[in-house]
Amino acid sequence: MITNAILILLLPLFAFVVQIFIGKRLPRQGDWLPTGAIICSFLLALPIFFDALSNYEAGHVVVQQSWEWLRFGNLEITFGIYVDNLTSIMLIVVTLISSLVHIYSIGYMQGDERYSRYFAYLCLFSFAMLGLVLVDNFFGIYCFWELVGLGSYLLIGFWFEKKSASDASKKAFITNRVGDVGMFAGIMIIFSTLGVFGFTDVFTKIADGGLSGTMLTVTGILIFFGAIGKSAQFPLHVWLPDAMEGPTPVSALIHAATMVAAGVYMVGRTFVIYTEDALLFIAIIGTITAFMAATIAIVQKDIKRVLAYSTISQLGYMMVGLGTGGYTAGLFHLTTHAFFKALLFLGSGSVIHAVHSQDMDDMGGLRKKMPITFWTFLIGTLALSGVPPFSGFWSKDAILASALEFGMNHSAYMWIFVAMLLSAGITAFYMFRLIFMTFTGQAKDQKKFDHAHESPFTMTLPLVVLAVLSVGTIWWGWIEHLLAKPELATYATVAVGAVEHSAEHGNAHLAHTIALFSSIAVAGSGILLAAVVYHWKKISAEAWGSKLKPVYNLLWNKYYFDEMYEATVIRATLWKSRIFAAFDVKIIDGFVNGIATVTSKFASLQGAIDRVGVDGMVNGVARVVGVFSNRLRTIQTGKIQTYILMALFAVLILFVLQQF
Amino acid sequence: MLSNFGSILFFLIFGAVFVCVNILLSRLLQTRNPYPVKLSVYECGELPEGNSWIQFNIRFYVIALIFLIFEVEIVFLFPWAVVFKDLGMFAFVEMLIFVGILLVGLAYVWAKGDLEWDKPEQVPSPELYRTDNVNSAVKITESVAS
Amino acid sequence: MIPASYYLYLSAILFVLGIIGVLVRRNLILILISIELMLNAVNLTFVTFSNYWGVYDGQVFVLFIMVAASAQVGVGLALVKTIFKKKAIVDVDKFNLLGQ
Amino acid sequence: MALSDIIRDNINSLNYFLPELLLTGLVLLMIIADLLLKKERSPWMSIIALIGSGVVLFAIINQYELGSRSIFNNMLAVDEFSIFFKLLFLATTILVIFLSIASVELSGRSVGEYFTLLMILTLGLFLMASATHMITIFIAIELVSIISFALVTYLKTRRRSSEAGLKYAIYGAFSSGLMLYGISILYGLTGTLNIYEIGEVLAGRDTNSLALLISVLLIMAGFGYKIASVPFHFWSPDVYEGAPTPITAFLSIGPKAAGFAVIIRFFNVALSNYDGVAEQWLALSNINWPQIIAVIAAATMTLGNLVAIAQDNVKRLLAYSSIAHAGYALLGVVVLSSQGVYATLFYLVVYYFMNLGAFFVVIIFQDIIGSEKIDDFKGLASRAPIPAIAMGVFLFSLTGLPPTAGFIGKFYLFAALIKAGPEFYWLAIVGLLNSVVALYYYARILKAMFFDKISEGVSPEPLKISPYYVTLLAVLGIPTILVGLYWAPLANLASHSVHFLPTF
Repeated sequence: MITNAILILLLPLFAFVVQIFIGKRLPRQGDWLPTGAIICSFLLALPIFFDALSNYEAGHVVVQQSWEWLRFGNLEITFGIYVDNLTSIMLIVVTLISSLVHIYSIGYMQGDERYSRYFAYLCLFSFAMLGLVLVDNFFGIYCFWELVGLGSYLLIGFWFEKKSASDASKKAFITNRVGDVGMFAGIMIIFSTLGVFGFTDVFTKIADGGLSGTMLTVTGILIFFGAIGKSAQFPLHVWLPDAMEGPTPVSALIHAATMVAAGVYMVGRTFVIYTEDALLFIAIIGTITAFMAATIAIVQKDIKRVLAYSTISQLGYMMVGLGTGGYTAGLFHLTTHAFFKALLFLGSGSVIHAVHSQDMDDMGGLRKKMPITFWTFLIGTLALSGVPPFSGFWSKDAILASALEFGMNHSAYMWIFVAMLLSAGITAFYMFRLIFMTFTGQAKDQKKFDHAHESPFTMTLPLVVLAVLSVGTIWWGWIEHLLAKPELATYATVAVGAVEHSAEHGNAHLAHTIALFSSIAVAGSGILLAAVVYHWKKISAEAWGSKLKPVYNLLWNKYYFDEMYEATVIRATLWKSRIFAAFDVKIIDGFVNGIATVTSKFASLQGAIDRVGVDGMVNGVARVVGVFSNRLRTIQTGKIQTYILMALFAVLILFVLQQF
Repeated sequence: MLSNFGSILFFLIFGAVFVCVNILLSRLLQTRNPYPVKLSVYECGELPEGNSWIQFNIRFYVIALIFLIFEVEIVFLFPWAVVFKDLGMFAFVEMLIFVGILLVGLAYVWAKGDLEWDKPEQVPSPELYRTDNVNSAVKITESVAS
Repeated sequence: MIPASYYLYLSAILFVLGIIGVLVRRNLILILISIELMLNAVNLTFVTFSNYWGVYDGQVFVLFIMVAASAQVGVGLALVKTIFKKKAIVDVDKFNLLGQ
Repeated sequence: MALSDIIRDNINSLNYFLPELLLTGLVLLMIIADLLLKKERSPWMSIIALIGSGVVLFAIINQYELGSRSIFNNMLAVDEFSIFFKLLFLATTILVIFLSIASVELSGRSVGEYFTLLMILTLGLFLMASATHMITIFIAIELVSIISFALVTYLKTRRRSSEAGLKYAIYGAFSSGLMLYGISILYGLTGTLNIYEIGEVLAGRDTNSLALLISVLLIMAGFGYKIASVPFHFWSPDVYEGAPTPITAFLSIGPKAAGFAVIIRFFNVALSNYDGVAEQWLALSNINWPQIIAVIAAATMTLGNLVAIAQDNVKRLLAYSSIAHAGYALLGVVVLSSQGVYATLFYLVVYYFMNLGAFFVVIIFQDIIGSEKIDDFKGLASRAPIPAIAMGVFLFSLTGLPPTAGFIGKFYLFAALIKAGPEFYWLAIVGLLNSVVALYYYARILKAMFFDKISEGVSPEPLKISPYYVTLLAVLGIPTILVGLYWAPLANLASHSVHFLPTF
């Protein structure tokens, strides 16, 4: 098993290294190498998965082994592999979806001028994600966390000639960094108080009371910040829709199995450190995210953007699941969502590939042209909308039940359940809006319609596989055991809060029943409404849009988040950088050149202020350093006697300094 | 009684006074009749030729450097020689090795030809001669001849 | 008996003179000589202290300093010679091909 | 001690002195061989040097089994500390021999003397690493200095080379003068030249702290000159630029590391008391020398990095960068703990790989394109990808980015500094800021190589890089990465090597 685990990690790394250096010279530009590597990883992950499956009591650990990595004094940092049930299912999800995306990309990226490099990046990304789920300590998770960030940066900005793509990649990277700062701080708190990095060590020490109370809450929230960034939670969700600029298979990978899943996975992995308050925080953030993103998705015209906002929304669901104590529910949804969201993205990629447009106004009636795509896409949509018996229904239902149960126990937070229910209805509505606008009805752009055709085999095969996995029945019976909540009783002190959520089992059964029926009801009404508006056209969307102009505008502009950041954060940074630049130029030059030159410098200072852009701060510092540097280099006159004199002078200064 | 420094001071003063008095005396007693030949540099009766700041043959430097290096090693030999009897065999062997290493160095210099004189003569660059002193010397010679 | 401090004063004066020589002289040969002056000032101090403490390692050190100094000067002069052979200058200020 | 005891000790010491004796023998052999081998460009000299180095290597490793001992009546110490440095020096020498064989720059000259001088220099470094007496410290430093002068000027025909050598010689002689004066004052204060005895006397008696300060400052002039720390660094950019590049590479590692060996030994033994329980030294009460070194370290890092930014010549840039790295390595000396010393040792090894590597890439490009200017490096990545990528690795490591060895090295240094307490937090901050500045100028080289277009009029066709070069690059580059990922063995070696006589 340990060999398997290591190979799973190393194969993609090896493929990446080979591919990035000599990929271009390999036959077929080496696309088979990363694809083969990741498929091998998948095959190697299967035994691990079955091992977990065959003994699925909670807390079962398949593989755990660590090696000394760094020793410093009596501080010892180990690096190791830790595979439990959660990891085993994540391994399957990541490797399987990654394999399918690789296969799909062979068709999709055919003819791109950086074809081989694309596969290298894809492989790097998969490697990072696999490392993230395999590693056994906080330090390692942080390293791979950053590596995932790097991979996403490379892939989102893959077509970096497009300004929007390179901007999007930067945005994703920077936004993620904001969250990472919090996560880093959290890890540092853990390390400084407990002195260990390993998950098991940390959990045991926390259970022994090494870290508790408010401090633990703060730590948990800080670590969750990382997940806010990576899993695109409110308010750092802005990067995800823009990340659609990357190639579509990349979107599928990022949105389904790798990057955004990382945040949820981490919350699941570190579930036991969250106190009641921290979990509540997670639930609230999740609710806001889920509802907000769902509403935005209603008005989007770009097929990929709809899916992007639905991803954000579903991630919110997962967070709510985890935050309300539904550990199993949240991670179950992560798993099912991974498959049907990958399916939807790849399906949309297939559509885009056919019509060469992402705008739904250019589509329509594609059902006949692309039957496989349509049927698989429909299955994905049904799953996402929460229609039984598709997978999304079961997992979403579990989350709703968890939220309702939470609301029953803490009536002040009943609104969480209500908001989630509402979002479920909205989800069904916008997804069927998408179906109706894209696949049924009349073709809106005849030329593009004529051009459209079913995608090649490499692209449809993954769709079919994913569609099969999106049928809910295959998840029955084992997933709740595999993803059983960690034995919180062993972590006595922390668990007090967490256990409370689910302690009153009396409500559980009732909650489940209510959730089951209400979710079917809202999904049905959502679909119905979508059919009325977009299929039978009984209600004009445009008319309602203009009637509710302010709401429409608000949604169309995504709650003005980008503008708000523009106005506050970015503007403030700019402003600050201007002040700094002005300060630097003035003080330093004044100091160096004396008062005589101040007037002339003032003119150039004003010029400098004008020129200062976003990089103002950086440039300012660079300029100051440059000035220093140029001044300092002049002391190296090349004359030996000057050197000696200066050395003597410096000794004198040292001497005088020591006298104080 | 004079201290140690007092006697030194006495000698210093005495020496200074002695020199000064003699110079003063010759000043007072001499007759003055300067002419060019008398002012020219005395070089054993030869006509002075060129500047004294000419470049010596480069061999002088090489030999001087080699001499400097080897000569200075005597500072190790001397203290050894003083206590040689007490130190015995070990120190003797040690010193043999030391001298042996020096000999290897000497052999190296020798074999590399740095002790040879019969190498092609370095031609001193002409501008070194072109100084005022040379001209004045030439003038002096002319005036003597006339 | 002359007190040890007098020797130290003398050696300090010599040392400073050596430093000044290194700093103000323009002729390379004279700079090398000034450095020798510094080293000899050090020698004087060592001998003085050796005498003061009644141990001999200071004097041994002097011997080594003499040898090392001569080696150093040997290499220094050889370098001056190489440069002089190419271009007849001994003025340090002219040696500024390198710098900044 | 009776005279016979002294002589017996000397005789017994010979066994422990085997590596140095072998090296001396090798030098003599090479001098004779140089005379006998008439052909000027004979490869035999380098072969003899390499074989000899191999023999010496075995002798050094054998010293681990002999155990620690003070030899020649406390003149030298054979301990793990010195063995570690000897290994480092020998590794440097061996690689520099390989680099020299490859260097076109040196190909016009007779190489016999060159390799001989290189081996003598190595002998000097060995002595520096083990010297425990002021006389041996002085002799070792002089031996290294004088040979360095000669090697720097080895390209007699190049005026820059001889000019650099002359400056080096004057500066060296001057600073050794200062150092000697400092030693003489210390001798006057303590009446002994043995550093252990100096330590005992200073700890036991209340000495004039002003005189002590002057003497330490002057001694630091000599040591600082060897490691090229501010304010005794002035020679180094000129010398590094003027010297043949393999020698520059050697000077930037060998004498520098040796300088650290001497500094650590001298300051920790003579000017501090060891507290065995805390694995920590305490500086003498009447001189706060950690403070002096801290100031020197901060100034060295800052000046080296700042001035490097303005350089256009890669060799000169690396010269300034190696000044800055001396500043980093000094951080470990400042904290006075065995952890600090260990961090410094570790850093020196790491520095060995990355710095030699960077210089080697410069040698390659210099040989092929005949220039060391950053502007002429433009677009080299497409013409010669392997050296360019290797350069990237070395520069990343020099900057201290993960996952390279440089990162780990810096990590240890800063960790030791932080662990020493809030007294030196400012120094850690200065160090971190400097790392950021360093990124800027290292990135300039990378930018020129990887992102800039090839200059007009330069043919874009790929350059031929011989497999010999590639092998050497791999020898230097792979450890740079490998140590960045798995450094436990090296760290163990370094922590093992902290032990020096006789405090442990």
